[in-house]
Formats: sequence, structure tokens, C-alpha cells
Amino acid sequence: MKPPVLAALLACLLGIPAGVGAFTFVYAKGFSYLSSDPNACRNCHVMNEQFDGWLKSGHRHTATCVDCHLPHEGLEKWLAKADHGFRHSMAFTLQNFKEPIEITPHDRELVRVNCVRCHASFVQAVVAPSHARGAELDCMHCHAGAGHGAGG
Amino acid sequence: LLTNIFERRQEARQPFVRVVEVTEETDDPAVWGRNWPFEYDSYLRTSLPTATRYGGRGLGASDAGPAEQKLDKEPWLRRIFAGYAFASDYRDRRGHAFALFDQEQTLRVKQHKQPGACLQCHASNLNLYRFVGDGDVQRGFERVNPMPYEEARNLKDDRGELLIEHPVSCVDCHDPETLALRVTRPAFIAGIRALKAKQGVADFDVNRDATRQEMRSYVCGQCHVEYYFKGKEKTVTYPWANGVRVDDIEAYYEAEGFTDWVHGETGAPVLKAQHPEFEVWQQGIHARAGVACADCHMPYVRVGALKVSDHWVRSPLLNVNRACQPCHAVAENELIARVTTIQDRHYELLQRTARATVDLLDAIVAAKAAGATDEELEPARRLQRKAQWRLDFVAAENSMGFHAPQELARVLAEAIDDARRGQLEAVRVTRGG
Amino acid sequence: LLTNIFERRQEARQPFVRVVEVTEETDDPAVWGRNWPFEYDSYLRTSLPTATRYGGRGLGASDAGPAEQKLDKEPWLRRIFAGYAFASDYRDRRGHAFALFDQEQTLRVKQHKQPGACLQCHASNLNLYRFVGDGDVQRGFERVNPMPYEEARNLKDDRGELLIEHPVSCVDCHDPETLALRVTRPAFIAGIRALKAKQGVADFDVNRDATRQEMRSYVCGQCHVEYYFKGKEKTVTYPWANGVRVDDIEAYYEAEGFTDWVHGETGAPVLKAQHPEFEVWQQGIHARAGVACADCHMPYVRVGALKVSDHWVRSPLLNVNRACQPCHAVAENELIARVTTIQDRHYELLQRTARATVDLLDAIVAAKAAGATDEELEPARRLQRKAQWRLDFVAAENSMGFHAPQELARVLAEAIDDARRGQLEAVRVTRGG
Ligand code: HEC
Ligand code: HEC
Ligand code: HEC
Ligand code: HEC
Ligand code: HEC
Ligand code: HEC
Ligand code: HEC
Ligand code: HEC
Ligand code: HEC
Ligand code: HEC
Ligand code: HEC
Ligand code: HEC
Ligand code: HEC
Ligand code: HEC
Ligand SMILES: [Ca+2]
Ligand SMILES: [Ca+2]
Repeated sequence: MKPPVLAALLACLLGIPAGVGAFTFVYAKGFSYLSSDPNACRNCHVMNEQFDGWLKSGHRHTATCVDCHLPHEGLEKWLAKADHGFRHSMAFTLQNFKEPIEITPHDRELVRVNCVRCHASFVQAVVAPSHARGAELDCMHCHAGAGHGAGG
Repeated sequence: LLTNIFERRQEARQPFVRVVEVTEETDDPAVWGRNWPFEYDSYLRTSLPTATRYGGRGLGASDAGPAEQKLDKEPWLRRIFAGYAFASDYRDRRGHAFALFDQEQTLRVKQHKQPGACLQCHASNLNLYRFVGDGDVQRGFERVNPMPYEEARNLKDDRGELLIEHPVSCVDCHDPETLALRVTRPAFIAGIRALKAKQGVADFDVNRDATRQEMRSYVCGQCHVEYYFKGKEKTVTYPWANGVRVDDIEAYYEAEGFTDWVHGETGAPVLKAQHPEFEVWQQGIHARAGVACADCHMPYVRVGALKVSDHWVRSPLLNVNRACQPCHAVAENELIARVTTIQDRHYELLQRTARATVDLLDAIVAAKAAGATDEELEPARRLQRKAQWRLDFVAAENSMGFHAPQELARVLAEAIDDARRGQLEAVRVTRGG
Repeated sequence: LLTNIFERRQEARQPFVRVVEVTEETDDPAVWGRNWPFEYDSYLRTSLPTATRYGGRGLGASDAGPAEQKLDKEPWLRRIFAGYAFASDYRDRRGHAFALFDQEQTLRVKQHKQPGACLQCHASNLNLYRFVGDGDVQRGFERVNPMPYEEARNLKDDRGELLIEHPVSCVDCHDPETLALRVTRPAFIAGIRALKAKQGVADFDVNRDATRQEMRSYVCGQCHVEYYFKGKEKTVTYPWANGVRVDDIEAYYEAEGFTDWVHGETGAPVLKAQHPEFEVWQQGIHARAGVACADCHMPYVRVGALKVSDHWVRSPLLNVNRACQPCHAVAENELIARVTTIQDRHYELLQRTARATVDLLDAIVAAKAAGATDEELEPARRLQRKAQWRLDFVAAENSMGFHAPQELARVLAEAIDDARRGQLEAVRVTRGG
């Protein structure tokens, strides 16, 4: 993401109105990203499918959207929120996104890290063997339903 | 952004606690087992029975005797193997624990001369290779291959200890330092290199260039493949330089002018196909979707508060909830029914192909009896070689069609076509026929 | 920007409003279109070209001419159809908009006598059936079937208006009151009843007993099926009483003693197979997993905040993100590559089977020429009937293998076996051969 955009977003996040862009962002419930309440994500109907999936998933009691989809420490977390908030509000407004919505490689990696973060003790043995390339065990390869499907 | 993530990866990985040291020399799984008891316990279970509708059939430790005789279950096998060691003894496979024992017991070894090459896939043999190769595995491999089987199998080191003591063991698939997966079989290292080169990837070093997910199949591809012993050096070789489809491998053998044996009934120079699971799996949708052998045959299993890989390598149908259900949210009996539908359809077609091939043998035998010359018989014999290669390739593959249903049905269709055309050629040259 | 979002919020709550009344008599899709413009607009697109590697090939409205000639693309079709109307004209299918037009244009209608039965699947014909049946569709169906095609197609009602004016239309699949899916084709209602009875479900009334998901395939099964005209009543009949596998249908015809025509070159009594998509789909993994025709061929498409079914019924390969990706989280080009792998493999095997079948025709012709008697030719002709039925069944199926890859490969393998065995029989009775 380009620095100027970034600055503008941080501004929005601090609640300083910065023109129509910011207003739209707010109107579109972009501020959802400041909350960890799944309903916040559902403010966009295009998220309904994932929300419904989450309600059916084994994680509904144990993990919220942001637990999986956002990083969990420091500035990184806020940057990601800004990044999501901006891209998604923009996409939603312009309706220029591809459906079905597909997770980006970067966001997928964020999720994987969160899987391991919560399940570290349980999976320590299987993630232990290091490997030259493509080293990390991809949880979603088998648990693609996690968070959004029955049994996961 | 990513750097933070990478750092956290390291935190997530805790090193194994080791109670004993394991090294390149440690071929005894029991020793590894003291560090990794869960994997070891499941590994030991490979001595238990694993029969399914079409799979396994091993009798298991309870009975030290051999597995079921395939030659009796499928009498046509004796016909197509006529004149070859496989006609004397060819049984169902069973668990890894039997790998060495079954090789020593088979009449193919007891009644026929076999080379040390056989040991590449049935024993934990790195110590043997290093000893014979003066520390160099590759050289040891080359020197062991041409030795008589008994000599190689019973070699002792300087301390007078047997060099071959275990079937496939931990050190054959794992780096004792990091425990990362690795490939140790020289024939695979060379074979996959040739295959990748054919696919446009030059200088492929499997232990350097393969991804972790690829290694979850490559460790199996070390042995579950079609092979031949090349030249008088008897080098165990995987014929993949043209690719791994049945036609590619056939083309390779044609170019090499290779023949396993001359058929006892017809005099045709024919080929023997062995367990091409790795090649066939690559033709199926699962490989295409990145699903590895270990995903299905070594699924993760919860042991108390830990998740480990089930080293009881066996039929996934004995383990559907772990082997399949993480990816297929479908009832267990429905998943088994899907496999059975594929396998029954495949088995029926396999039998039809066997009938066509046996008809061809009969036709050539009849033509010979009626005095047809070798020259006259040549077209029919050539088609026998093609048909039999395809039939055997599919019959020797151990998933009864599951690994690549459409591809294997195509191969059988071609076998039928070749067999019947061969029959037409034989009839054509049968005097007074 | 602001207003965009605002409007979209509104759309989300928009209910259907009916601006015009639609009834059982309303066969004009344009009228329905005033109530349901999204569905109508997409329905109209079925007149556009839809060519893919193997599918579609319709030339589209831009060119009012006919679709490509299959007989030229696959010359062996002329051989197996020798002596039958299909040898004169047999083209690629295209969109629903052409259903009636193409039927009127084909030489199979222009140069050959055809019955009113043909109209069951090419026209919106309920008004015709009710008119001829004095208000009763079933009776009308029975009376229209034996009529000469032109007479049936040009019948006028009391007000002097044409009764057949549109190809497949809304009312053929939808209840005008509730818009629920429904089956209107008498032959399907009877056929599925017979099939369910065979499967142990007595007295199956499709419009009463089928689930919504089943209906998403049954509406297509009304037409995309193998059929024959039974008896002199020319009753359009779906031969499913023994099941829908190729062997089951063959057994049905044997029991009926039915034959479509006597082959022009060989004199064998043979069968014609037509577009058995519904039967073949049932043998595949998708049907097994409950995936309906409409899931792939009429996927949901988002119009603003609404999701509507895409009535541009066409190749899903032109629509992968909607047709496949909801279930397969895989890149679009990878999904297309998976289909192509299946289709190319299938096409290659189809050509091999065609060669075997043509060889059989040549052999029988040669035997006849050399003076073989009908009695001598009987075994070869019987095998031609079997081989040709299987080859045609697969060739007439329109997914080029995708709907059930393994099953169709099995059927082709059997066709090859039958064809070559027939060839052996023919050679056997060829004097001086
Ligand atoms: C302003 C409306 C809106 C809100 C609120 C919203 N989303 Fe989205 N989201 C979208 C749109 C539109 C896309 C598609 C973006 C694209 O594909 O370019 C999307 C895509 C995604 C993706 C996949 C694409 C990617 O960036 O990886 C994820 C994951 C996601 N959203 C998660 C969330 C979570 C978690 C929340 C709540 C914290 C949320 N969304 C709230 C509109 C929204
Ligand atoms: C337990 C972890 C978890 C939770 C909780 C979770 N997700 Fe996801 N989400 C995932 C995974 C894993 C994927 C990627 C799925 C795949 O690769 O097909 C994903 C993908 C997505 C996508 C992209 C669509 C796709 O299939 O790629 C969106 C949008 C999304 N999630 C939104 C949400 C929303 C909104 C919530 C809360 C209602 C939520 N997620 C809760 C794990 C989770
Ligand atoms: C190759 C497939 C595969 C991969 C990759 C995988 N898992 Fe699993 N996972 C399984 C299987 C199979 C089970 C069921 C084990 C059992 O029930 O004995 C399982 C079980 C689990 C469970 C416990 C389920 C329960 O019912 O209690 C958790 C939590 C889990 N996995 C998390 C992860 C995480 C986190 C990762 C990534 C580090 C991961 N998995 C990677 C296949 C996989
Ligand atoms: C915020 C913490 C958290 C995150 C993030 C998280 N999980 Fe879980 N997960 C849990 C808890 C708590 C449970 C229930 C107890 C258990 O089985 O460990 C659970 C259960 C599971 C189970 C058992 C089956 C089920 O759904 O009940 C699986 C499998 C699993 N998680 C996989 C994953 C994967 C894969 C990811 C990443 C895509 C993930 N989890 C992310 C906390 C988390
Ligand atoms: C998607 C799951 C899956 C993958 C991936 C897979 N297999 Fe299999 N395999 C099966 C099934 C199912 C069977 C049939 C088992 C039976 O009939 O009982 C089978 C059978 C076998 C058998 C015979 C087992 C027996 O019990 O007789 C062997 C050996 C085998 N596979 C090896 C491999 C190898 C090597 C690979 C990778 C190159 C592989 N498989 C990949 C599912 C898989
Ligand atoms: C060093 C050689 C070697 C390696 C490596 C190897 N196998 Fe085997 N495998 C064998 C032999 C030999 C047998 C047959 C043993 C017998 O029948 O005595 C066998 C048997 C099997 C069977 C049949 C088990 C049964 O119960 O019938 C399966 C399944 C199997 N292997 C899968 C795998 C998979 C999956 C991998 C990789 C994770 C693998 N093998 C790696 C040599 C090997
Ligand atoms: C490239 C690896 C490889 C080589 C080399 C190899 N085997 Fe095997 N062998 C296997 C695998 C994998 C199996 C299990 C699958 C099967 O039985 O089809 C097996 C199974 C067997 C079995 C049990 C089933 C049967 O065939 O009765 C015997 C006995 C056997 N091998 C003997 C031999 C002998 C003798 C040689 C040398 C002439 C040999 N093997 C060379 C990989 C190999
Ligand atoms: C035929 C090949 C093979 C043999 C032999 C083998 N393993 Fe493994 N092992 C694997 C595979 C595949 C994995 C999964 C690795 C991965 O996912 O990267 C694995 C994983 C492991 C792991 C990592 C944690 C886990 O369970 O996933 C340990 C520890 C391990 N094996 C120990 C052993 C021990 C101890 C032995 C001998 C008793 C042994 N292995 C024999 C193939 C093998
Ligand atoms: C790691 C994921 C994974 C595992 C494990 C897995 N599958 Fe699959 N399977 C897939 C994917 C991906 C496909 C391709 C279709 C799709 O994209 O869903 C597939 C396709 C199939 C098909 C349809 C293809 C065909 O050949 O007809 C069957 C049947 C099937 N799997 C059965 C099984 C069975 C049985 C097992 C366990 C022995 C298994 N699968 C294990 C992911 C998996
Ligand atoms: C899982 C998805 C799927 C399902 C379910 C499915 N089809 Fe298809 N169908 C395809 C694909 C893919 C093709 C190949 C299209 C191509 O080659 O361009 C195809 C081809 C066709 C064609 C030829 C289309 C053309 O463009 O020439 C027809 C007609 C057809 N299907 C009808 C049906 C009917 C009727 C059913 C239900 C009985 C059905 N299909 C079920 C995916 C599906
Ligand atoms: C009343 C009969 C009828 C019904 C009902 C019907 N079709 Fe068709 N369909 C046809 C005819 C006739 C054609 C060929 C038209 C032509 O080529 O002139 C056709 C053509 C097609 C094609 C080829 C389109 C192209 O672009 O090449 C597809 C795909 C198809 N139908 C799928 C379906 C599906 C899916 C359904 C159910 C949702 C369905 N059909 C219902 C009669 C019907
Ligand atoms: C059971 C339903 C059904 C009946 C009855 C039927 N058709 Fe069709 N027809 C179809 C379907 C579905 C297609 C599109 C699929 C295809 O072309 O294979 C089609 C395609 C066609 C086509 C375009 C492709 C081609 O074959 O050239 C013509 C022309 C045609 N039919 C003529 C006729 C004639 C003439 C009759 C009566 C002898 C008839 N149809 C009876 C369902 C039917
Ligand atoms: C060949 C069969 C067929 C024809 C012809 C057809 N439809 Fe549909 N229609 C369907 C199917 C299948 C669905 C999905 C219904 C479901 O999921 O229950 C559908 C759904 C609908 C719906 C419900 C909303 C939606 O889009 O899912 C409407 C409204 C509709 N059709 C209108 C029409 C109109 C108007 C026409 C004529 C222009 C028409 N249909 C012609 C098969 C057909
Ligand atoms: C409504 C869900 C759904 C839709 C839509 C769907 N599929 Fe599938 N597909 C499945 C299921 C379920 C399987 C069986 C394997 C499994 O369980 O994942 C499967 C299996 C497959 C396979 C492997 C089986 C085989 O025959 O090799 C392929 C390839 C495939 N699908 C491609 C497609 C394509 C291409 C489309 C779109 C034209 C499509 N699918 C649409 C659910 C779907
Ligand atoms: Ca061989
Ligand atoms: Ca017919």
C-alpha cells in the first residue's frame, strides 16, 4: 500500500474526517474494522456468506473473524485493519471485486499464523520438522472449512 | 509486515526433546522410538492385518506365514507371467513391518537368483551402502546392486554385525538432525531428476528443491514405483525420462530395447510392471489438487494433547474419518461407497481385459502349434507385449483404480484393443484355422 | 459513491412485483419477462455463440444459419449412421433459443418424414397438447406424437392462432402461480416413475414427491435424455425401466425387441442413442454428491444485491467463477485445465473406439461381399449392435466425458472389446479371407 494512502487511512482511523473518501468509508461501516464483533463484518451483505458459514462452524464459540483474519500485535494489527477497511470499502462501493470473493495469499498467511497461534501446543509436533522450501505446514490444505464450514 | 510474521513462526516451533541421540547410523526404529514414542508405536502396528474389500489382505503378525497368494485369486496372472519368476509366487502386499521378511520368504528369491538390487526398497540399507561404498552411499548402491541377494543381505561390518537388520525405517525418510523429510533412495533421486528435466526443470535436487508438501509424496515414491534393473550392473532404475504415463514408460523401454523376459507360452519379449502407485497417483485429481500420499495414508491422529502423523501406513479405508473427512465433509459410509463404486467398476473392467489378453495368448499358441513362423508371429507378439504391459501396469497398481479412475480405465481400454488386434493377427497366420 | 451504496442497500430489500399476470397459457417468455426481467434477459442470451474447446459451437443469432456439421468433423459418424436420417445432417447443439428453429431446418426433418413426437423437447407445446387433448395434456401428447411433424407444428387454435410459437419457455419449467420448478413433459413423468419403481420407490409422482434440489436436475432431464418412439403410436418413451446405465437401457431394448434401423452397409439391426446427459450425470461423482444440472449450467449471479439464476443455459466453462468456484476454491484456469485433462483423454479414447467400430463395419462388408450368409453373419452383426450402441451413447453425450469420466471410459472399453470380437467373427466367416 502506498504511503500517502496509508497516512490518509490512519487519519480516518483516528476519526478525523478527511473528505468524502472518509465519509464513504464511515457510511459503509468501514469502522467495523475497529470492532471484533462479527456483526460488524456482516454490515456488508457480501460478507453474509462467510458469516453464515462461521455460525455453522465449530469456531463460532471459540474464534471471531478478527481472531483469524487480523494479526494480533501492535501496529501491524492497525495497518491490517486500515488495509482491509480501505480495500473492502472501496471494492464494495465500486462493486469491482471478483466473486466468489477469494482470500488473498497475504491474508491467507495471516490466518495460518493465527491457527498456529491458538493451537500451538496441539500442533507443535507436526510443525516442528523444519524444511528447506515451502517449509510451513498449511493448515487450510486440510481444514479449508475451518471457521466457515461444518466440522471446522 | 511479513518479517514480524516470520519471527513469530520461529516462536511457534519448539524443538523436540530428545532422550537419546539418533544419527545417520541409527537404523533401529526402537532407538528413534524413545524420542518419538507416538510415531514409533503406530509404526509398529504395520505388522497388524489390514484387509479391506480389495486392499491389504496381509495376514499379520499373529500368523508368521505369508500373505494370500494372488496367483490363486487371479489365475490369469499365471498365464501372463508364464516363464517368469512371478509365476511361481506373487502375493498380496501388507504392512511395512513385513517388507524384509516377505522378500526373504518369497519363492522368487528362494527358487530364483536375485541381485542385491532387490534390497533398495525392502530394507533400511544406508549402513550397508556406506560400508560397501567406503562411506559413499551412491557408490555403495552401485556396488550392492549386482551382488547376489544372499551375499548382500548377509554382509557384516568390521565389528561383525549384520548391516541389514530392519525393513524400511525412520532414517530412510527422516533427517536425524532436523527430522525433516528427506529422500535416501539413489534410484528415486536420479529418477525424479530425469522426470523434472523432461518437464523443463533442470538440475533438480530433490532434497534441496522439493517443497514440504511434495516430500510428503516423494518419500513414498522412493519405492512405490515401476522399476527395472539396468544393464549387467543391475542398477535399480526408474524409467521416467519420457514422463510417467504408461505410454511414456513404454516408449522409454522401446528406446532402451529392454525386455524383462521371453513369454513361456508365446515366445513374445515382454515387460513386467511393478506397483506404479506414484506414477498413477500423478494422473489423478488428488495429485492435481496437491493431495499427498501421506495426507491419506499417514493422516494426523490426536494422541492426548498432541497431534502426530499416523505411521501405521495402511489402507485409508480403515481410517476414513482421519484420512478423508477433513477434506470431504461426507458421512464415512458414503465415502467408502464412493470408493467402492470406483473400485468395483474398475475390477470388472480389469477382468474383461484379462480375458482379452488370455484369448490372445491362446490364439498365438494355436498359431504356433499350426506351424506359424516367428516372422509370421511377430505382429501378434508385438501386440501381446503392448497389451500385457498395460494390463500388468494396472493390475500391479495397488489402489484398484482409485488413484486415477479415468486414466486407468483408458489404459485398460487400450490393452483390450491391442489384445484383440493381436488375436486378429494370430488368427490371420493360423494355418487351417 | 454515496448514492451507489445507498441504492444497493435498497435493492437488497426489493421484493418481486408482478406487473403482468402469467398463466398456464402464457408460452411467450417476453410476457414473463416483464415480471422477471433479470431471468428473461439472461434467457434471451441463449441465442449467443457459446463455443468452447469441445462444447457449444453454436454460431449464434448474428448468423441465422445452422450450427457446425458434426458429420464433417467426425467422418466416422456417417459410417455408423449409414442408412439412417442422421447420416444426412447431424450438427452441434447450441442455445435453447434455437431449439425450434434448428429442428425445422435440419434435413432430418426436411428430407425425412418425422412425427409430431419430435416437438416434445423442442417447443413450448403445452397449449398444443391441451388443444389437441381437449384440455388434457397427456391425451394431447398421445394424439400429437403420431401426427406428421408439419401438421402438428402448424396447428392453429379456434382463434386461428399458431399453437407452437416458441422453443423451450418459462412455463415448461415453472408453475406460473408459484414459479416453483415443475416437470411438464409426459415422457419424463412416466420415465422417472418407472426408474424410481425399479429403485424400489413405488408410485413416484415427480411434481409431488421430488425435492427442490432434485427438481434442479429433473427439469433438464425432461429433454437431455436418451429416448425412442414406442410403437405405431410413436409415444416418446424414456427406456429406464431397468435403470439408466448403458447396459440397463440395452437390456430394455432387447426385451422390447426394439431396433431403430437396419444398418445400410452391414444389414445389422442397430440402435440410435441421443444426448443421455441425464443418465450419464447420474453415474458421476457430482450427482452422487447431490450437485444438480442447474448448479453448474444455471449458477446464481448477483444482480446488485439480488442473487438470480443465470438463465443463459450454456457451457459452465464460460462461467467458471459462478459455476464451479462456489464449491471449488481453485483458480479459474486450473479448474478449466482439470476439465480439459479429462476431456482430452476422453476424446482420444473416443477416436480409438470409432476406429475399432469402423474396422468392424469393413470386416462385415468384406464377409458379405465374399458371400457369407445371414446366419453366418449373425454373431458379427450382434456384436456390431452392442459396440455401436455404446460408441454412439458416449459420442451423443454432450460433456465430452466430464459428467462421468470413469464410467464413460468403461463403456468405450466395452465397445472396443465388442467391435474387435465382432471383427474376429466376421473374419471367421469370410471365405478365402
Ligand atoms: C465495507 C464492507 C465490508 C466490511 C464491513 C467487511 N468486508 Fe470483507 N470484504 C468486502 C469486500 C467488497 C471484499 C472483496 C474484496 C476483493 O476481493 O477485492 C471483502 C473481502 C474480504 C476477504 C477476502 C479478501 C482479502 O482481502 O483477503 C476477507 C478475509 C474479509 N473480507 C474479511 C472481513 C472481515 C474479517 C471483516 C470484519 C472485521 C470484514 N471483511 C468486513 C467488504 C467488506
Ligand atoms: C477459525 C478461523 C476463522 C474464523 C473464525 C473466520 N474465518 Fe474467514 N476464513 C478462514 C479461512 C481458513 C479462510 C480461507 C478459506 C479457503 O482457503 O478456502 C477464510 C476466508 C474468508 C473469506 C474469503 C472467502 C474465501 O473463501 O476465500 C472471507 C470473506 C472471510 N473469511 C470472512 C470471515 C468473516 C466475516 C468471519 C466472521 C463472521 C470469518 N471469516 C471468520 C478462517 C476463519
Ligand atoms: C494433512 C492434513 C492436515 C493438515 C495439513 C493439518 N491438519 Fe489438523 N487435523 C487433521 C486430521 C486428520 C485431524 C483429526 C485427528 C484426529 O481426530 O485424530 C486433525 C485435527 C486437528 C485438530 C483437532 C480436531 C479435534 O476434533 O479436536 C486441530 C485443532 C487441528 N487439526 C489444527 C490444525 C492446525 C493448526 C494445522 C496447521 C498447523 C493443521 N491442523 C494441519 C489433518 C490435518
Ligand atoms: C482465537 C483462537 C483460535 C484460532 C485463531 C483458531 N482456532 Fe481452531 N479452535 C480454537 C478452539 C478454542 C477450539 C476448540 C477446542 C479445541 O478443539 O482445541 C478450536 C477447534 C478447532 C478444530 C476442531 C474442530 C472444530 O472446529 O471444533 C480444528 C480442526 C481447528 N480448530 C482448526 C483451526 C484452524 C485450521 C485454524 C486457522 C484457519 C484455527 N483453528 C484457528 C481456537 C482457535
Ligand atoms: C486421496 C487419497 C489418496 C492418496 C493421495 C493416495 N492414496 Fe493410496 N490409496 C487410497 C485408497 C482409497 C486406496 C484403496 C485402499 C483399499 O482398497 O483398501 C489406496 C491404496 C493404496 C495402496 C494399497 C493399499 C492396500 O491396503 O493394499 C498403496 C500401496 C497406496 N495406495 C500407495 C499410495 C502412494 C505411494 C501414494 C502417493 C504416490 C498414494 N497411495 C496416494 C487413497 C489415496
Ligand atoms: C523403502 C521402501 C518403501 C517406502 C519408502 C515406502 N514403502 Fe510402502 N511398502 C513398501 C513395501 C516393500 C511394502 C510391502 C511390504 C510387504 O508386503 O511385505 C509396502 C507396503 C505399503 C502399503 C500396504 C500396507 C498394507 O497394510 O497392505 C501401503 C499402503 C504403503 N506401503 C504406502 C506407503 C506410503 C504412503 C509411503 C510413504 C509415506 C510408503 N509406503 C513408503 C516399501 C516402501
Ligand atoms: C522400486 C522399489 C522396489 C524394488 C527394487 C523391489 N521391490 Fe519388492 N516391493 C516393493 C513395493 C512398494 C511392494 C509393495 C507393493 C506391492 O506388493 O505391489 C513390494 C512387494 C514385494 C513383495 C510382496 C508382494 C509380492 O510380490 O509377493 C515381495 C515378495 C517382493 N516385493 C520381493 C521383491 C524382490 C525379490 C525384488 C527384487 C527382484 C524386489 N521386491 C524389488 C518395492 C520394490
Ligand atoms: C515411509 C516414510 C516414513 C518412515 C519410515 C517414518 N516416517 Fe516419520 N514421517 C513421515 C511423514 C510423511 C511425516 C510427515 C512429515 C511432514 O508433514 O512434513 C512424518 C512425520 C514424523 C514426525 C513429525 C511429527 C509428526 O508426527 O508429524 C516425527 C517425529 C516422525 N515422523 C518420527 C518417525 C519415527 C520415530 C519413525 C520410525 C519409527 C518414522 N518417523 C518413520 C514418513 C515416515
Ligand atoms: C487434503 C485434501 C483431501 C484428502 C485428504 C482427500 N481428498 Fe478426495 N478430493 C480432494 C479434492 C481437492 C478433490 C477434487 C475435487 C474437488 O476439488 O473437490 C477430491 C476428489 C475426490 C473424489 C472424486 C474424484 C474421483 O476420482 O472420482 C473422490 C471419490 C474422493 N476425493 C474420495 C476421497 C477419499 C476416499 C479420501 C480418503 C482416502 C480422500 N478423497 C482424501 C481432496 C482430498
Ligand atoms: C459439476 C458440474 C456439472 C453438472 C452437475 C452437470 N454438468 Fe453438464 N457440463 C459440465 C461441463 C464442465 C461440461 C463441458 C462443457 C464444455 O465442454 O464446454 C458440460 C456439458 C454439458 C452439455 C453440453 C454443453 C455445450 O456447451 O455443448 C450439456 C447439454 C449438459 N452438460 C447438460 C447437463 C445436464 C442435463 C445435466 C444434469 C443432468 C448436467 N449437464 C450436469 C458441467 C456439469
Ligand atoms: C424442453 C426441452 C429442454 C429442456 C427442458 C432443457 N433443454 Fe437444454 N436443450 C434442449 C435442446 C433442444 C437443445 C439444443 C438446441 C439447438 O441446438 O438448437 C438444448 C441445448 C442445451 C445446451 C447447449 C447450449 C449451448 O450453448 O450449446 C445446454 C448446456 C443445455 N441445453 C442444458 C440444459 C439444462 C442445464 C437444462 C435444465 C436447467 C435444460 N437444458 C433443459 C432442450 C431442452
Ligand atoms: C427427449 C427429447 C428430445 C426429442 C424427443 C427430440 N429431441 Fe432433438 N434434441 C434434444 C436435445 C436435448 C438436443 C440438444 C443436445 C444435442 O444436440 O445432442 C437436441 C438437438 C437436436 C438438433 C440439433 C443438433 C442436431 O442433432 O443436429 C436437431 C436438429 C434435433 N434435435 C432434431 C430433432 C428431431 C428431428 C426430433 C424427432 C425425430 C427430435 N429432435 C426429438 C432433445 C430431443
Ligand atoms: C429449462 C428450464 C427453465 C426455463 C425454460 C426457465 N427457467 Fe427459470 N429457473 C429454472 C431453474 C432450474 C431455476 C432455479 C430454481 C430453484 O433453485 O429452485 C429457475 C429460477 C427462476 C426464478 C427464481 C429466481 C431465480 O432466479 O432463481 C425465476 C423468477 C425464474 N426462474 C424465471 C424464469 C423466466 C421468466 C423464464 C423465461 C424467460 C424462465 N425462468 C425459464 C429453470 C428454468
Ligand atoms: C455444488 C457443488 C459443486 C459444484 C457447483 C461443482 N462441483 Fe466439482 N465436485 C464437487 C464435489 C462434492 C466433488 C466430489 C469430490 C469432493 O467431495 O470434493 C467434485 C468433484 C470434481 C472433480 C473431480 C472428479 C472428477 O470427475 O475428476 C472435478 C474435476 C470437478 N469437480 C470440477 C468441477 C467443475 C469444472 C465445475 C464447474 C463446471 C464443478 N466441479 C462444479 C462439488 C461441486
Ligand atoms: Ca518393471
Ligand atoms: Ca434413442
